[in-house]
Amino acid sequence: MLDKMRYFIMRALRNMRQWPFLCAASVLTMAVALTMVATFFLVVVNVEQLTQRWSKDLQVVVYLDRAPAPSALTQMVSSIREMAEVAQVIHVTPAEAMAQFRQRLGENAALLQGVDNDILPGSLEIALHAQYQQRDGMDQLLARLKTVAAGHDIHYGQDWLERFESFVSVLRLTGLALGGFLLFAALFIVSNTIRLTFYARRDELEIMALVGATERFIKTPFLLEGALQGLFGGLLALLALTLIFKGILVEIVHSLWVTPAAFSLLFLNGHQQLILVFGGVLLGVFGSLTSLKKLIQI
Amino acid sequence: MLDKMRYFIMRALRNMRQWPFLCAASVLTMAVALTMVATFFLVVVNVEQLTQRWSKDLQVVVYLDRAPAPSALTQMVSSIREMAEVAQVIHVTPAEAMAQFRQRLGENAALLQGVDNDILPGSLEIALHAQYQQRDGMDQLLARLKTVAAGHDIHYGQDWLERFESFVSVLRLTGLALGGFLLFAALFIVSNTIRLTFYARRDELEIMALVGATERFIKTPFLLEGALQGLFGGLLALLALTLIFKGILVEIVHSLWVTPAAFSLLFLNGHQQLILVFGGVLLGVFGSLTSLKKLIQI
Amino acid sequence: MIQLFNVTKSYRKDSVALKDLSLEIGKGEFVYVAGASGAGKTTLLRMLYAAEKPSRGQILIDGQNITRIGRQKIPYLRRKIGVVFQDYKLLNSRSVYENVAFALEAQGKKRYEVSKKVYQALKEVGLEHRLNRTPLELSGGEQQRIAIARALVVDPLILLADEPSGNLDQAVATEIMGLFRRANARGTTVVLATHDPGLYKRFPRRLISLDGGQVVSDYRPDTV
Amino acid sequence: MIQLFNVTKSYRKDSVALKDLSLEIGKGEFVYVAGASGAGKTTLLRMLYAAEKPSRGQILIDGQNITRIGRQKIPYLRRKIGVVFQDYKLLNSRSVYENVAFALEAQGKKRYEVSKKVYQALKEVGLEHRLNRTPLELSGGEQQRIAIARALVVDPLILLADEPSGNLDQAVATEIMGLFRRANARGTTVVLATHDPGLYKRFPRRLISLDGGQVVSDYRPDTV
Ligand SMILES: Nc1ncnc2c1ncn2[C@@H]1O[C@H](COP(=O)(O)OP(=O)(O)OP(=O)(O)O)[C@@H](O)[C@H]1O
Ligand SMILES: Nc1ncnc2c1ncn2[C@@H]1O[C@H](COP(=O)(O)OP(=O)(O)OP(=O)(O)O)[C@@H](O)[C@H]1O
Ligand SMILES: [Mg+2]
Ligand SMILES: [Mg+2]
Repeated sequence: MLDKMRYFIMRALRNMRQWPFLCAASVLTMAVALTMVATFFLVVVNVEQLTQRWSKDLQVVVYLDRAPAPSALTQMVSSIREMAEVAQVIHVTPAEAMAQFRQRLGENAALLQGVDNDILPGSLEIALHAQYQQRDGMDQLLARLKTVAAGHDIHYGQDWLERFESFVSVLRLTGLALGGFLLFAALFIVSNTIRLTFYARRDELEIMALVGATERFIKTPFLLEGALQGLFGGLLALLALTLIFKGILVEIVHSLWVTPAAFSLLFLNGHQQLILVFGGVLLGVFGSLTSLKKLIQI
Repeated sequence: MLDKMRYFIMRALRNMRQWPFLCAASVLTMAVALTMVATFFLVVVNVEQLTQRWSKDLQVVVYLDRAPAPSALTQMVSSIREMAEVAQVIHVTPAEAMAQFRQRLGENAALLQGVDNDILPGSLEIALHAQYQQRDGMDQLLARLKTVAAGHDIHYGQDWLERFESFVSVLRLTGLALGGFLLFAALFIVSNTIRLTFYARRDELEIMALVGATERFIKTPFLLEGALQGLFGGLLALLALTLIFKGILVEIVHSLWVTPAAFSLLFLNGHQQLILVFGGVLLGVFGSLTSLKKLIQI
Repeated sequence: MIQLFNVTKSYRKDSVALKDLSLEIGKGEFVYVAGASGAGKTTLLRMLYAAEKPSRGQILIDGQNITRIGRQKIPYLRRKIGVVFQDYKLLNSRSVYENVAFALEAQGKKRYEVSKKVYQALKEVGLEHRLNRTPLELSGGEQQRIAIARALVVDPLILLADEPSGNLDQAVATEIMGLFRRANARGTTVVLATHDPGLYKRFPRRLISLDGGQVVSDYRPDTV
Repeated sequence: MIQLFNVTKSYRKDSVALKDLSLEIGKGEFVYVAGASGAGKTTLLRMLYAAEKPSRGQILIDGQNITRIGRQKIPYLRRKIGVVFQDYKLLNSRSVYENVAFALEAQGKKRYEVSKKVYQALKEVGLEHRLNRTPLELSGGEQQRIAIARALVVDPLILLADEPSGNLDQAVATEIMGLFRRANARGTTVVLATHDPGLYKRFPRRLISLDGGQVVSDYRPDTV
């Protein structure tokens, strides 16, 4: 068994040495396809990370247009606190609101000089538990808030969130479609390359069958070859991905945000890197298999 | 001559019919590569369009902290107008500034009620000629402005512009690198596929040479075949690109901006579409050529 | 060893390559199959190593009905049979050594065993000094002898040789016939297709003559 | 027509296929090149159609020194020469018709001319009914005859035939020899490599015998 395995591996290696350009074609094709799929995966993962980060900031604000009586306010706050979705309620007084506003204006804050501190309404900033930070079910919460804080303005980043969510879903769909297409294309090209290889060696396959080789004996080295090429392809893809990540993605993000330190991009974790390389092996084996199926019928 | 051409075309077509899967492999590889390059081109073109649009809004603002005397103001405005870079100078009075500020606050405008109309400083909004809307040379202009409008605050979107410009340059570089890599990969794969095809038909090439066919006679149908496959690949890429554009890019932009009508995405113009298809033909011919070079030496 | 019952083979509707052929070849026999070009000699041999299925009729090899066996069993049938193909079927990208070793490796033989046997087989056909060449670097007759070495190296139960001396001069052909006869003496059943009357005149054995896919004579010389 | 001056050919350093060969074959001659397997017959022919360059010496074909001509001129040399290759060199993926037509198309002949000539050539070798088959659907002898038809269809100035009857029975071989003799009568110079003594005994012509790459005899029968 071991002896046979060594024989198979030797034959696979010899074939690869004998047809270096065929081998390179398969490896490169797989590497390109895997790199593209993985790059897209990285982009989607990082955009999703961003969404989650932004979702954390999602909160509902009740503007207290007419300052309520302190007792009414306390009761309102405590009944809001009791709601399951609510993590925290912070009361922002008009003075605090003004301070925040001033901060937000930054350089232009000077133009607020002389403005009455009471001019801005107070508000209740309601932070939600993580699992409720999404649009589904938000309507219910809003309805309940409306009864509790009747007469006051209730705001939350609905518009912005809706837009961003639809963006992410389009991105995910694109990723799925494009990734699927690329993988399919890679499989097609790899399988064709290997089929061509077989075609170029059809006499070898025929003669093997004629001198009494079993199908398994004929096929195994080719499958091994496919697996090896896939392994190389996967490793090459990992290398290319690292370069693309370090050289391009990180650069783009740095050039867009001033403080990239706050937002560190995710790379594939060890597990995912393994999946990438293993995906190459699978691609190679599957490509060989589909080509082998039709070829041996002597 | 015409008779010969017909013979060559017939042979090329027959070959393609005889080896449909080889033909499909080449066509698909080229289509995938071209589609990717073109997609990237579209993204870069559209981002650049966006940059230009944004650059149009680039203007220098001089905040008139202490309202100058009308005569001083008129003189300041006219001397600024004389500068070569300046297209237009608009004087915004404190009342107008307040109105704009109110508009920008939108829903929160109510909180400006009771605020004095004179509280905001007046300003001079200086629009620049298109060719000066960039960071280079801006320092000079600023220095000159500083002497003219001494004592007033001068602002312009430097930070933002710098960041965005570096983003665009990274994107362009990425596009160049990735596009180059993809084209190279496509050329490699196509040339390999065709080389494999030749290898599978090496007996044919050998026998042709042995019965007295000239090199040109042997090569021409293969070059034609490459060109035809490239043509199909290019057309397929154009189709795929249209689908990607309509189905994905436009969707993404729609989901990100509320008013996409104002910003219509660019697709390839007729000229560029021709270049894409012709690029396919070139790819096919070049792929064939590189493979043919080594093969015929009998 | 080999039995054919009413075997008919037609590759196409309109033409018949073998017509209602019945034949029995015993264990250890040495048989010539003669006939003009296109008589059906190669077709007959191809059916014996299951490269072709008969359109009608049954074929028994070593008691096994090979018209009924599954695809997976064919390799095991072929291991009993050494074949010298009319067009040699050598691998041009492999060395002479590898070409011959191939047949043994395909049957799962051990490495040390392979190298010993290959060398011996090449020596018997007089080409042990061509070990490292590829078939394309050999003359036509040398290629034919490599094909013969490959068929003999596996010590087959049955040897099928299709025109094995077509590219050999008389001296070498005589040597090769000696090899076949020695294999025959060791118990191998030999079936030799040829159109060369000189061959069976010099080494008279049972002679089955085909014409148009039918047996026209089956002659056994008294001397054997 | 064909002149060789001190031609030596060694494929490898250690072995010589042809040794200091000088030879002259006149226009319209019919010559056998005989010799054992590996004597150098194929090597000699290969050099005549410029598939191989001599290691030393000069070769003149029709007054042209082919050891000196450029790669681009070789096709035009080959158009004067019809070759029957020892291993046929047929295209297995093309029909019989296409295989023969190939030689004419490669020389840029017109379509109507091609079809007429191909049909006639196939008829002469007795295979006009195999027009649409591929070579793999033919017997060994039939393939050989297609190769012969392809060599003759171009009406060559010189015909080089390498073992053209190796897979043919005597009746067909006689017919083929008739074709060669007719071509010879029309003015074609014929060089026929063979190891079959029967052939030149039945059709005696000038006989050049090779052994180990050297001419060991050059015999002209009185009758011709
Ligand atoms: N694969 C095939 N498809 C169709 N017809 C075939 C095929 N193989 C052989 N034939 C036909 O069957 C007949 C017998 O062929 P076969 O090869 O058995 O002849 P043979 O006796 O070996 O002849 P030769 O001495 O020329 O090799 C021939 O007429 C041939 O054309
Ligand atoms: N491409 C090659 N490389 C190395 N050696 C070769 C090559 N071709 C032929 N030879 C050697 O040259 C010698 C002469 O070969 P050639 O093919 O001319 O013989 P031949 O007379 O045609 O024999 P046959 O009757 O067997 O065809 C042989 O020993 C052969 O091994
Ligand atoms: Mg036969
Ligand atoms: Mg020879």
